[in-house]
Amino acid sequence: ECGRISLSHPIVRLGDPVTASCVIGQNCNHLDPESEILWKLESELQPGGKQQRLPDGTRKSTITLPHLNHTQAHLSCCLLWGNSLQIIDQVELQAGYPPPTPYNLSCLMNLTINSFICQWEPGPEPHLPTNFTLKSIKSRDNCQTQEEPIQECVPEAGQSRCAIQRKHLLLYQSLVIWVQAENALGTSQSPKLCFHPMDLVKLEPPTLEALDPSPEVAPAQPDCLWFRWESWKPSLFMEQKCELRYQPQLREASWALVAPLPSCTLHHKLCGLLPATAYTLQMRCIRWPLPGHWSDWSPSLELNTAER
Amino acid sequence: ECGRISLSHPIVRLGDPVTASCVIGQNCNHLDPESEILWKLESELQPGGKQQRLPDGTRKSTITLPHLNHTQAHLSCCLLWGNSLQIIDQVELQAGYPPPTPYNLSCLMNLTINSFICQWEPGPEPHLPTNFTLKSIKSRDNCQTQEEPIQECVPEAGQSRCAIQRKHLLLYQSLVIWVQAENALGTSQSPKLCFHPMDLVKLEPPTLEALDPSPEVAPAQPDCLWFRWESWKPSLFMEQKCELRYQPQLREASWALVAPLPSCTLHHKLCGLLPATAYTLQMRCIRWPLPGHWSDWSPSLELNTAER
Amino acid sequence: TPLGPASSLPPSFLLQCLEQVRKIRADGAVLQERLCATYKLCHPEELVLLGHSLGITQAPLSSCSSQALEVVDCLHQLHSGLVLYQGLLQALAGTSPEVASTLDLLHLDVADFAINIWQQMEDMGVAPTGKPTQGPMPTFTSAFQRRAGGVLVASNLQSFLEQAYRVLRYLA
Repeated sequence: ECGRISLSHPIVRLGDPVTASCVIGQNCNHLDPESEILWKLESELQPGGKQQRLPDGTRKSTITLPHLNHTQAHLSCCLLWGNSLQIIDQVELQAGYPPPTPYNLSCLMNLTINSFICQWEPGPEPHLPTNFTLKSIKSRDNCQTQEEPIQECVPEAGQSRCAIQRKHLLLYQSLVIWVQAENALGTSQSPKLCFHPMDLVKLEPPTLEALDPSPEVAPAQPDCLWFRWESWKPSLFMEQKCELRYQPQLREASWALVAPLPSCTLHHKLCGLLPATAYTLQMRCIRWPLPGHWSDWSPSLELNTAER
Repeated sequence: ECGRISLSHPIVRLGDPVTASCVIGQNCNHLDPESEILWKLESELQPGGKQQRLPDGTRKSTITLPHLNHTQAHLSCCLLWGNSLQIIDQVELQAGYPPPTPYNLSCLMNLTINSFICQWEPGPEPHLPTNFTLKSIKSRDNCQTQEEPIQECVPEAGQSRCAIQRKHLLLYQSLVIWVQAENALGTSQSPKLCFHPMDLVKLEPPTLEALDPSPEVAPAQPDCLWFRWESWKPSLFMEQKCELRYQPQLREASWALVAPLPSCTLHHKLCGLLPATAYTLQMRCIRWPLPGHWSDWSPSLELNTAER
Repeated sequence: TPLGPASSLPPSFLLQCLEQVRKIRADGAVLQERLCATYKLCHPEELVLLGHSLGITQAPLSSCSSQALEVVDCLHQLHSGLVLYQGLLQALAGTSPEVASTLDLLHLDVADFAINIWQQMEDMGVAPTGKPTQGPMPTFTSAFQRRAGGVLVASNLQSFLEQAYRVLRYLA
């Protein structure tokens, strides 16, 4: 081997110094033994290499780059051969920051794909390959005592979200969960959260359906509307409460709210409305009395009250 | 174990007979020893079971279904118990046809994904799970002598095409290739083909580009158009010839052909055209003089000749 | 045994060889572009010293020069050179994901071309008894040496193929 570079640290903080040394072996024999060892960072020559002859006849040059401001750069150890500069060895320098602390960790239990999906903010770019891992531990009494860990969830490259499969979960037990970030310059952890996966079920909105009032009833009650609803099928096993909001399609109309309502009804009559007016209705539901997340508002149902 | 069905053949040709026997063991002791063993095909009782008592005290019934016309059916061995018919054992009968001979095998060498893609017609539905395999053998002197086989190519389920990867191929040597079909009732083979993968390269069309004629030239030659073309980049290493077809955008206009043309030119002048007329131009190329496939015609290039 | 320039070589064989050389040169150019873009190693002339120490040699084509063309010896040298480059390309495997697919394709095309030449020599009854071996291959002890080796091998292969193209063109 002709020559070899060795580095104090291949990865440093951006702006920190880097020290490298290059040893030129004897077997570069067809070389002029007095030629100077030169350094290049990318394609620029770097002055300040200190050269010495070692007892075993090999030559060594050491250089310190005061501030490495490239996140990635090639450092070459070269020799002059005839009038051409020959690269003897080359290493890749990397500079960046320790991993920032991930924040805004939030999770939802998705009943459709039966996965517990968490997402977070990764924080500022550390300029170094950084691995994020979603870690969780089964626990009890609201996360005071911790039991065995759950298999780590490794997000797809570049993603700040991860889905823990149902088979790793105890839906009704407390779970301590956090995100760990790691790169060559250190590790960091997000704040730890504690919840029951089932308390974080995100419901899909209920489905509203118009009901044709029996002909003889309608004209008699021009201030009423008839409709029914059913909450999202996969969540029917959950006790829920729902909310209705409605507004006439008039300028500056505001929503009126009717709550709480049961999770489904085959027949509902809403009165006290303006006759001969178009109304927009929406509903949403939430697991109740056990904790849960409100579903989004359902798509609007447009209904018209009868003439007086 | 209470009872067990054994079959002459679990899979037969559609319409062929099937013989089954059911042995009822001693340990169905809580049963009436004289009760008849009954057979059901799907949900229909099948008459004709011949029952016998075996020396070891067990009972055996044998039945022959003259024609099995279901491609799939459940055959049940039952016993009357009180007034309910009890299913003791059940087997699945399958019927279909031996694999038809695959035909219309054709292959193309795709230079973009570097694979040799073959497709074929599977022939009529045999109603049985049938595996197709694309088999090939490296050979010489136009497939007279065969050398070592290439790794079999198994298509995705239900597909009648398969892609042989570049690393299994010798692009400039003869290859013997055929499709084999196999199911429970037999195997069949398509006719064997022989070619060099490189002779079956399918070229993408060339790219045509208008050339702005230098201002002083254009009005002087209202019967000419200027353009250039280049054949498909990944095929530039191949010697090719190309063809141009053009037609004026007039009713009942027909294509005029200019051939042969080189695989690329920086500057081409086409004359003898009608002045002040819109023309549509298309080109295609083929590997030449070595064998190859014509590319599709290129997208049209619309050009207008100058006023007289 | 100098034969008439092209009397014994079938035209389709020569046309295929010319096409294969052009294909390999195109693959080689892609490899050089990738090594240059990814690692800023764009000039083989600044790696000559390293090449000597790694033992990366040029394959001779002396029997293929127009002044002293010996068709059979030229085919032998062409085949041996291709076998050498096959070995060098194989030794470079694992250089990095960015160039892996290009390296594989180049290796396959060189192997294809070597087999084409060998079978033609067999058909002419002039194939050497044993298939030539690749000889000692360089060992790369660092990622840089493998990348620099890639630049040197690609550059040597391009000039080897340039010479081969000239003689095949002359024979065709």
